[in-house]
Amino acid sequence: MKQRLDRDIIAARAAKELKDGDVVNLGVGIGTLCVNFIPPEKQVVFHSENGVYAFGRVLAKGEEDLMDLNLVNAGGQFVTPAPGMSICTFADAFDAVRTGRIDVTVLGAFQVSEKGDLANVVASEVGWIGTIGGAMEMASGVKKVIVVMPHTTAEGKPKILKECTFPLTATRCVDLIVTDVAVIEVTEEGLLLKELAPGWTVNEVQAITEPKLIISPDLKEIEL
Amino acid sequence: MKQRLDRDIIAARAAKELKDGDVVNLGVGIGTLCVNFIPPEKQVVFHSENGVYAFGRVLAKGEEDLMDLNLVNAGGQFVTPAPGMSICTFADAFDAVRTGRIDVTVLGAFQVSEKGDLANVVASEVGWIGTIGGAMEMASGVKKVIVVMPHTTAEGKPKILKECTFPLTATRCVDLIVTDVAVIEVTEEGLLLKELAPGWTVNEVQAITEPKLIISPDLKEIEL
Amino acid sequence: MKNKILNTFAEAVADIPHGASIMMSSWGTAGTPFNLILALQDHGARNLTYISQNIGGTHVIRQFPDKPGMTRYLDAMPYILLHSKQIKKVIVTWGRGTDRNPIEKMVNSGEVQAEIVPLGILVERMRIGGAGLQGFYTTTGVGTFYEKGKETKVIDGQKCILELPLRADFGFVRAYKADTLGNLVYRMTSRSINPLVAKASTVTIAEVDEIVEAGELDPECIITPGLHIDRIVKIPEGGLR
Amino acid sequence: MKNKILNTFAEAVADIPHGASIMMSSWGTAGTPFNLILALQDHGARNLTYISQNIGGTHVIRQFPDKPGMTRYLDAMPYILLHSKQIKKVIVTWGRGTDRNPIEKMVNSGEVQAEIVPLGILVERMRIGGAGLQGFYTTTGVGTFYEKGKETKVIDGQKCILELPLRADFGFVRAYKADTLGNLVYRMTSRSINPLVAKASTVTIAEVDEIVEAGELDPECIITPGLHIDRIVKIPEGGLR
Repeated sequence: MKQRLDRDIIAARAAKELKDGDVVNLGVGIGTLCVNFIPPEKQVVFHSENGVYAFGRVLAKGEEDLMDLNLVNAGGQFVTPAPGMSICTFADAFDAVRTGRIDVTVLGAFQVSEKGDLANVVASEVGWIGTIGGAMEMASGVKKVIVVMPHTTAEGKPKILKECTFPLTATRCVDLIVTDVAVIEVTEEGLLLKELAPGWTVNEVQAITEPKLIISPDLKEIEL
Repeated sequence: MKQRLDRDIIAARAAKELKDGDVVNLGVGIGTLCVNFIPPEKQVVFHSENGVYAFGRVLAKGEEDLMDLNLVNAGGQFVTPAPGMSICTFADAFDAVRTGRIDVTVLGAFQVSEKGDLANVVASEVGWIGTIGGAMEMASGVKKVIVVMPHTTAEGKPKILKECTFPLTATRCVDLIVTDVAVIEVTEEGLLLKELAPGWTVNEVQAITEPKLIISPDLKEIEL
Repeated sequence: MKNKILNTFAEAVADIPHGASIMMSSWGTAGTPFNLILALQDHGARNLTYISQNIGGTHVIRQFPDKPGMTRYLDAMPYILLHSKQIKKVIVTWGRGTDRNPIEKMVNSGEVQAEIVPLGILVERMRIGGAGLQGFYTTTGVGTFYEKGKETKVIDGQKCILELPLRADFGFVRAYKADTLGNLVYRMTSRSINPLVAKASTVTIAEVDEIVEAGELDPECIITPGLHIDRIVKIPEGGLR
Repeated sequence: MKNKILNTFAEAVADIPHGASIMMSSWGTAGTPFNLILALQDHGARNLTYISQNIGGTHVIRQFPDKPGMTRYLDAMPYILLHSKQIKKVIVTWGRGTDRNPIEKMVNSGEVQAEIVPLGILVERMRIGGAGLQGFYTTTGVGTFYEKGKETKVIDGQKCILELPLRADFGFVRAYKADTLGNLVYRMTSRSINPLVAKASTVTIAEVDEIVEAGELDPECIITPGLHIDRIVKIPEGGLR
């Protein structure tokens, strides 16, 4: 089995999409790791739907002294404040999401379709009694939606499909997919394969992707 | 022509209805005068729909030094702060009105019907292009609605009618009417005449009131 | 002056009847009214409808099981009301059970009903409940499983879903400071949905770290105006904070 | 870092096209963006839709005609845009003209259209515009002339009126301080509808007394998070404040 990119590399590649001045919402999982890959010359302002604009990094084990029980992100993780932080309610935070004031969201997914449909909520069809969270608003309200995920399921099945089989979070919302083997843009014409993980070929990626990929004329090895 | 109560006396009588701890919204006109007739042992907290809870009295000419261009009531008058004042937006202020968090409103009227319908907004039928303001929300959202007004129009016509002829602000909303000749409660059975201005008789008040008045067994001279 | 200050949480929840609806924040350690939850368990009202983001909120706490005091919070999370069989319905966005939280089992057995709502819709339903409005339209969820069975309407060319307000008979609020008029300030993201709960509840009860005289809080920085608050209890020495 | 700070009001309004919608507060001296109004008059965009509480807001000022500086405010009220024939439609709650304000004449002659909305509905339409929602139901106005021609629906046994969101292409905001991220604080009732305008506008421009570095404002007391603000201009010496 070929080497796949690890979670940090996926996060670093997604973080490259974040531009100076962007307001960004990071989903729990690989998404939250992006904060570690923002170069100092770039100012990215993080927003979280639990009511905080401009916060810093997620605190890890061993940093208990820095943790404030009153300051958490949407994933319930303890975070640091950043200069210019402001606090609001959940309702106010979602106002910003629905009115398009968030530039980018980086979130995980169970499945993405070739039209950019996203499946990443837990409805009863998936298991449990259901867990939706803020994903529906993020996916449909944020200007640019980046999905970060392994290219295939634990069983090796494709997660990029012609049609999602899991319950949809939102339709036609995904702009870019960063996986552990490729970077794929969702375009009007279909899925555009833009970058490959080191050592991977077009055919190898196509083999684990259900829809037919369009190959970018500028196809290259993944760059961080 | 008999002596009628002046604006201050009407306001003082309406103020008697305000209980310790009440949250009160005062309409522009006679309403705002009520603040001058709250005895010191009674704490009444004033709310205004332009986003202020707990403010003091309206400043008058000659008090320019105390005026803050940034602190006005819903009538645009300069007011003083009171201990515990808090500021919010117009939208937040109306949330409190519609959810029944305001105990009493004292406002003026063009007309009141015997069922307690209120007409006090300026729709195009009345003249001008229209001026509605916050009266519709106050009349339908506040727990107790007290109307303060002259008993008759400038032309001597009744303002208390079987049916309002002016556009309605809200239906069946008025609880008490304090005029320059009487205090009248709106009950399920009809209008209950409770108090008379000094020197006025039941017949004299009935003569300038369109609907038939019910006479309270406890009818008395107006008390402040 | 109306006295809103009570001495104990037991008094503050004493009149909550069986069948009442209760709204509160539950986002881990940040802004959850732990002391009122414990008092409600002691009080024992049953057949409650529970409205919050979460039924549990253990995710923060599970990250740092060794953080001092965390076990105390785990034992005061809303799911303890499931263990004491007090809840008949939950309206939340996160319905996931954990080893301590029996929600999955109770829903699957039909003992508890669950209504799972997208988070942005959930908090907006609370907001319009607290605004005294009767419904709103949103495009969130259109084209997804969430639309199923929902009333829809096309507005300005867009298909929208009708959502109804959420209000509760009792609201539990966790704030930082209250003044004697009931004005509240919060701390950081412990603000959470607490200001929404304050407005959307018929009787709102706040647990706070500190009570100050009216006039001591900055008028510009008060988040919840006192008129939304009915009862205030200061968290005593040894209470959860 | 994204620079939101501009040097002049002229630059800040330079791209407002003919036919644009503009939202702002107008409640006398408290919170009206006088300097942006003057800049918009100089700029000259026509066929504007004006959305505010008032078309004028002279009531405060008329009470105290002798207060120093008041004439300066009178000459920067929104109605000056009527004199310069820039407005084709107003959406307000107070439509009353005065000797200085020609709104009555212009509406009666058909030169300007007026939509007069109950104040609570008006500000809630702005709020849901700023919340990215598509409509709401209210019982306000039911049984009155306001109901005429409105779509209604019975919800939970109550007849309700459907109201649609208000958004604007440009929002003029009057705030006290801004930080470099665009976070805003206001002063007393000058807060007014300014935070609603900030959210309900595609391009939001703030005029402020002071600009400070990010981090200098208290995170708990910021009323408008910076992500709603696109342009900031500090009121210069001699500007209206």
